[in-house]
Amino acid sequence: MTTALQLSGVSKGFSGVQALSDVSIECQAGEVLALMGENGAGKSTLLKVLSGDHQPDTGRIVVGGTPRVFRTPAEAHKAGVRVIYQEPEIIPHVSVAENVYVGALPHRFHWFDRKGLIKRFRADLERFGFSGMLDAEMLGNQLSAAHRQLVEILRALVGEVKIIAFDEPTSSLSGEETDVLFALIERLRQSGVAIIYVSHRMQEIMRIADRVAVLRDGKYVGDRKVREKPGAPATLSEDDVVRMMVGRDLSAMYVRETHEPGHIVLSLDKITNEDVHGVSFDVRAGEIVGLAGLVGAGRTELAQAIFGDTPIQSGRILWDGEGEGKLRELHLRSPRDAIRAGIGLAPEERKTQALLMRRSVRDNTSLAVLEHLRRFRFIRGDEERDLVRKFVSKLRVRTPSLEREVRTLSGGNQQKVVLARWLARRPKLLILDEPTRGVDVGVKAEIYAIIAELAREGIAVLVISSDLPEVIGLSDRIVVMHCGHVTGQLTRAEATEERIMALAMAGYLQQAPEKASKTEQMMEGAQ
Amino acid sequence: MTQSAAEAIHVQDERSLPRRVLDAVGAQNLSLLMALAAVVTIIGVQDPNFFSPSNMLAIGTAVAIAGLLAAVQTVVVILGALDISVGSMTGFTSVICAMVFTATGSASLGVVAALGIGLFCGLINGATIVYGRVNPVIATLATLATFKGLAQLVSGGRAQGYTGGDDFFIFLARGSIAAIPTLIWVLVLIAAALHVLLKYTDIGRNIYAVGGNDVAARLAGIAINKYVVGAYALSGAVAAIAGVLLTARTGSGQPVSGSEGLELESITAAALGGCDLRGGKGAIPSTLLAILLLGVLSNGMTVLGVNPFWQNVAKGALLAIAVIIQQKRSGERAVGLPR
Amino acid sequence: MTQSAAEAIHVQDERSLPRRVLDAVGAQNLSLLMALAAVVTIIGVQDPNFFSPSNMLAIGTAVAIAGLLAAVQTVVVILGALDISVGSMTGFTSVICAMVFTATGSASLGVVAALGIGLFCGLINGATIVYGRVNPVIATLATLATFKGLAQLVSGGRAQGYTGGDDFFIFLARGSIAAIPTLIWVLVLIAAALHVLLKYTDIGRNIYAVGGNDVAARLAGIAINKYVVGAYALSGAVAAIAGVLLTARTGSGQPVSGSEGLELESITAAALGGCDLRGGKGAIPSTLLAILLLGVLSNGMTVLGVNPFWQNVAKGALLAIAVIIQQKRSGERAVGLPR
Amino acid sequence: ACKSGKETPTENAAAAQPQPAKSGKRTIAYIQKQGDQQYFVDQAAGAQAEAAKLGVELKVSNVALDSNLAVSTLETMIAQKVDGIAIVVPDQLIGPQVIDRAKQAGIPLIASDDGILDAQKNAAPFVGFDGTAMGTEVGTKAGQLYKASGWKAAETRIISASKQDLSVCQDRVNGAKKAFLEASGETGIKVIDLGTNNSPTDAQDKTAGVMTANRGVKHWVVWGCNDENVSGVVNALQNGNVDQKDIAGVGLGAYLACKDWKAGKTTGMKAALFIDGKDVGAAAVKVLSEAIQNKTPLPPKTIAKTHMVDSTNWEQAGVKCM
Ligand SMILES: Nc1ncnc2c1ncn2[C@@H]1O[C@H](COP(=O)(O)OP(=O)(O)OP(=O)(O)O)[C@@H](O)[C@H]1O
Ligand SMILES: Nc1ncnc2c1ncn2[C@@H]1O[C@H](COP(=O)(O)OP(=O)(O)OP(=O)(O)O)[C@@H](O)[C@H]1O
Ligand SMILES: [Mg+2]
Ligand SMILES: [Mg+2]
Repeated sequence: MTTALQLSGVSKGFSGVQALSDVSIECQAGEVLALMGENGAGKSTLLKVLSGDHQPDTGRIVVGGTPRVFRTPAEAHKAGVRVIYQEPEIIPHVSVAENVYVGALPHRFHWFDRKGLIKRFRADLERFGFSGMLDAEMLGNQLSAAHRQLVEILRALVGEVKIIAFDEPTSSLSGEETDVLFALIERLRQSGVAIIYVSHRMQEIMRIADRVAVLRDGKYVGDRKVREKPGAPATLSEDDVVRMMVGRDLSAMYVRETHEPGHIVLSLDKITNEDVHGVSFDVRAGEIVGLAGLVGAGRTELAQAIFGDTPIQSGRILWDGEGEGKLRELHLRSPRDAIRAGIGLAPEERKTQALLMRRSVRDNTSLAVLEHLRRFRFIRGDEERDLVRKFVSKLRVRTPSLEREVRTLSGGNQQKVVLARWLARRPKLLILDEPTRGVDVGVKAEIYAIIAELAREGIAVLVISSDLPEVIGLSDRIVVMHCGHVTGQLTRAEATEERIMALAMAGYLQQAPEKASKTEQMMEGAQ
Repeated sequence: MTQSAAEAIHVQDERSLPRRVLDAVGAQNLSLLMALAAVVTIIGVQDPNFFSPSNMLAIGTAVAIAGLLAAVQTVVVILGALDISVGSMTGFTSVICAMVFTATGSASLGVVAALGIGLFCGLINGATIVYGRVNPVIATLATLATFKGLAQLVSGGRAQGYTGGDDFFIFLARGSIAAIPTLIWVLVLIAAALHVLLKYTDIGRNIYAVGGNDVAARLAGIAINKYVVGAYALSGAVAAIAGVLLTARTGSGQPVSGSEGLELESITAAALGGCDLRGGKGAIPSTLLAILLLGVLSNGMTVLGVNPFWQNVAKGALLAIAVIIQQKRSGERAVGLPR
Repeated sequence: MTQSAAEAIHVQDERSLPRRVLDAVGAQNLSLLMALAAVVTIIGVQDPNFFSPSNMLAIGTAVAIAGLLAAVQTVVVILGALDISVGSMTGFTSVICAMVFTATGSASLGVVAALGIGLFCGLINGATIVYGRVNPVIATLATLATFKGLAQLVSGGRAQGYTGGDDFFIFLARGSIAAIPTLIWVLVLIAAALHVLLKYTDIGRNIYAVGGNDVAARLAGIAINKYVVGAYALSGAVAAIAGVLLTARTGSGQPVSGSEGLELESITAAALGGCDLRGGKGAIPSTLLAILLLGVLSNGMTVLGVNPFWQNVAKGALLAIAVIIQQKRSGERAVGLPR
Repeated sequence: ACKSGKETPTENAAAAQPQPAKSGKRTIAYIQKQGDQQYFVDQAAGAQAEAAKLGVELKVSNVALDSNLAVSTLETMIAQKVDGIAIVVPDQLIGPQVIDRAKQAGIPLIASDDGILDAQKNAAPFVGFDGTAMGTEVGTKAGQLYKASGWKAAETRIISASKQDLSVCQDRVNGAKKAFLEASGETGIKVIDLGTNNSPTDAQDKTAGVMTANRGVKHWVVWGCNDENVSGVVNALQNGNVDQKDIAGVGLGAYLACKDWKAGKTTGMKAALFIDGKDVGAAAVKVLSEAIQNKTPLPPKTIAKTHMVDSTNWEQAGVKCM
């Protein structure tokens, strides 16, 4: 194997933050190097230095033996270096095909060849194994998070690739697309491409990585071989990696003692709209309900309907926030109504749906609780700061100050700010849509503990997650959806990854039909 | 999943005929056409003279100058910027054209000088924005004042020269080819060229990309700066053509009169034609329809002899109503700011 | 980790003194202050009279009306919108104020009527935008024409009434409290109120949120529509105050004269003061500094007897230079469109 | 199919044919610049009243200061086959175009307020006031006021306020300057040419700057392109604590000057030239209508009367003060 990439002594500081200090990393051709580290450790920054997006303060980049200075992403692109960013950048009113080939559109004398583009797009889709997963003509602003991620990945594959880096590519992908991606990575590896893979998901690392390099606080901690040779089983233990990352042993991921759930807080009665069809289930006080399913199963749509953000066409949302023993129908015209009633929703897309990127951590965290922090409409600054500080340290948001613009935080820390906002609000029902997207293991455990604590305090929690171990480890009960229908419910004892997948793939006819109906009967009895 | 996507593609190819027609025309254009039809009907019923061919041509020539600027403004808006100095550049180039013509007696020298100045002004705009890092609105507001001042300085604030005796300028102002006035030809040709640029060249597609998401464009290696400077240079050049037309129409170089306020009119047309002022969205034909709608409105009210004060009220109200209808059809939810 | 976060927060409180001062003043304001100082020095060196208290007050009163509109425009811009009808509303309310005063002889009735009409105009703007789904630029361009037409209609296009004989209006136009002219007091008080609104109330916080990310704002339970309508109503009310001041200053209700073009001036000031025209960013003090800079420029050039044509050139150039300096200091990367 | 645009009237046969004696209502177009200014509003009103009296249909349009729009509107009116056109051009240099087009279409045209020439420098029929003559009257009055005041030249400044890129404005203030010299016999007074946008607020703000630059000046003579300018300057002087006795302001239009007089205030606005838009509007319609009806040529010049008014006689002169 030859050394495809060598980063030596790379340092990068932003005003007030040393994101990288003296990091040296190598990656061989045909190697998958996993890059790990806590949120804010400097992984994305390192990749941005590699892509020419950031200029390092010190350090050298050597590609295939020749030292290179990339002043722009275009230069890195030309040299065969590709970085797939954590946040996909999509052009809204332009087709998927153009989005993928942006900057490299086929043309003759500037005459743009639309037909050729579509043909080439279809061929490439096929070649990379994504055929049928993307519609060439769809516009950028119509794409779901998963589609956007696919576009971003495809974009990086255009042209000759020598080094490719993925920054948490699977955080918005489902199992199926993830499988295709891994197959693709394997093929790239075999064809001698050097691959850097950033993720917080340990199983993924164990599945595809050959070696793990760890960053902590912007410093290089060290590396470990995951397996002896490509294709061999992993020999490294997860705990070793975690210890390198966090600098200590982690306590158990899921600490969840079972206890009696309380009264029914939310009861859905045949909720139907364009994306969800006749969904009925209950959520009780102190209960954590997981909502599982594949991408596009309609979980997000359901959450938005419960939150009053999309209208429901038929069905009822029944609500008993205070535990008065009487379910009342909620008529929600806006999220505002839902919040007033006691529902909170941390949406799945932090950048577009949750954060005010150019406002401070403080403003972002306190946004939903301002009405509790004001006197005669004046915000009580001290109280606000105390509250924000409390949740910022509880969630370990890495920020030099509360006044820092959220846009300068690392991805995982941005996610924590979203969670902090809703924890500060303390709703009666908290809906979390992919709450741990991009969050590192240490903080994940922390978040699980916080969710468990909320439940203990009697808050009903509905967790939407594509991370099956997370759903299983966290939930008291799991509702599985497929194509807008609930295909089954599983108690914690019943839940296994296989069973959930079976239900998620619409197998409810073959799989445990009696169970699904039993729970439904139970629920009907409860009303 | 795989299936459903394939299905979607399949379904799309089997759109019903009216649906296909609608898609080709575009919802935006359809609304504008409907609004246009409504306005035309209302005015025509009151005064059938409105439909006379000569009046139709009068409308066409009246919108020619504003139409040129609106078309090029569309390009700039799609790129995510705004050129507020177009009117000012038109006045400046109009004066230069007339003065050079008067000094040399050559119409082509006048046109070349205007184009040169226009291009130069556009490059100044682009350079100020890109290399001075000045927000496009402020930069072109600043040059709006600067170019106007320069036009006033070179002309002493007075209209310059007389071009009414030159064949070329007379042909521009009043000639026609195939019974269509030259002015309209100029507008149609330049608008068509810009349309082709936007839709059928990689340059145009890159303009949409830069306006839609500049980070994506930059990461994809598009030389954004070149595009910005280029778009402003284009804007300057087209403004120069508008300036030449202005000189031809008024028979003299006009430093301010006839071009003041064109910036707002061109932006109005672009926005009414469905451009997203944040960039990345828009099309020349819609902008042209919008400018035509504005021209018809203003002509119709003059024809009907509406009191100028009422004209203001009516123009505002009709503008709002046209957009409201347009929007209601899209069935968007009424939350927040519409784009 | 917990420790390091706490540590980090701790560090902030130990910023160096100059750093703390800079943070308090803000980089934006600092640049404007520097530009202001430069301009003041250049002018003052040429004519020391420029520094006379009476000239300082003259500058203050000259910017009062435009300053009011710029301040409220800042609020609208932060919300992510734009109010192009402010000048028109100012003219309309000026006429109404004078006419009601002339008819009733009561200054307070005149003011109340102006405020009522201003509020009403603002509500129309807000409703058109929110419930008609009309893009704010087009909506207020439409009402710009409408309100202007209405002002001309009610006044017949003539300056209305005479307020120079009324103590209240005289006090507004020429009075002073503590040696500071009333006009300046009005500007300062209203700007201060708007500043407090934006910085210290939940309303202001929500305005920033809506402008910063409207989807996020909606999902955080902010009633966006109320904020949009409210901001436009506020804009109408402040425009009414500007209208009253215009009436007082000119001694009569002016339908168009004296208020035309104020929309561009207010937007220029907001943008020069660092507002992001896409929303979510801006501050009243910076806008005020910007309008002061513009006022000083214009006064200074008159003091120096600069020819108006050169004034245009100089104003444009200085505007651009002020922003370029401002931007160079931020050391931003020179790619694409600056915001 | 290709036309050079120079086709002579005879080629445009249909348009050039003398119109058959019209049985229907005659239509006259009045194209005005600055149609939202008080003077032109009055002019339109006068024209409307006259048209109603004569049974003529009148279409008034406002082209602001936009010469391109003026050409467009002219074309629209020609397309409408109106019987006569009166036009106040935004810029006198568009005269040839305007005259040519009307001639090509065979429609009688009269220039109102601002005279225009065709390419051969022949003047079009004209109705209105003469800009230089107006300025002369203003300057003469100012000169008389100055002479009567006994001020010293060194302690006096003249403010001449106008929009400097408007040629009609320049005609007026230049006329005033010349007449002032003649009437006062005083050559040593510095004239400050104040550029404004013709609005009272702008004149006020700019005057503040002038006062700063001219401290120690005791007396002020003021004139300008219109009443807005003069009243703005006078107001600013008074706000700057210049006594009204030390100001000799001569307005042009009298519609703002009269407001002070009506209220019985002593003011620096000592006199104003009253020009009655109504007269001009009515005269334009009248001569056009007669020419159309009798198929006679238009009279080359119809000059309306102006009156110099002051606080004592403005009402008798017919100034209407709103
Ligand atoms: N543009 C910027 N301005 C200021 N600070 C920044 C900027 N970008 C990153 N940082 C800081 O640099 C540090 C490293 O961030 P980086 O995004 O590289 O982390 P990461 O390892 O990718 O974390 P995550 O797992 O959460 O994505 C963080 O403290 C972050 O706040
Ligand atoms: N493959 C696809 N093709 C077309 N549309 C899709 C596809 N996947 C998702 N969508 C869109 O997303 C909607 C439902 O997705 P939603 O985001 O609610 O699902 P989800 O279960 O929350 O998935 P995720 O895991 O991405 O959050 C669909 O109705 C559709 O509009
Ligand atoms: Mg990251
Ligand atoms: Mg989802």
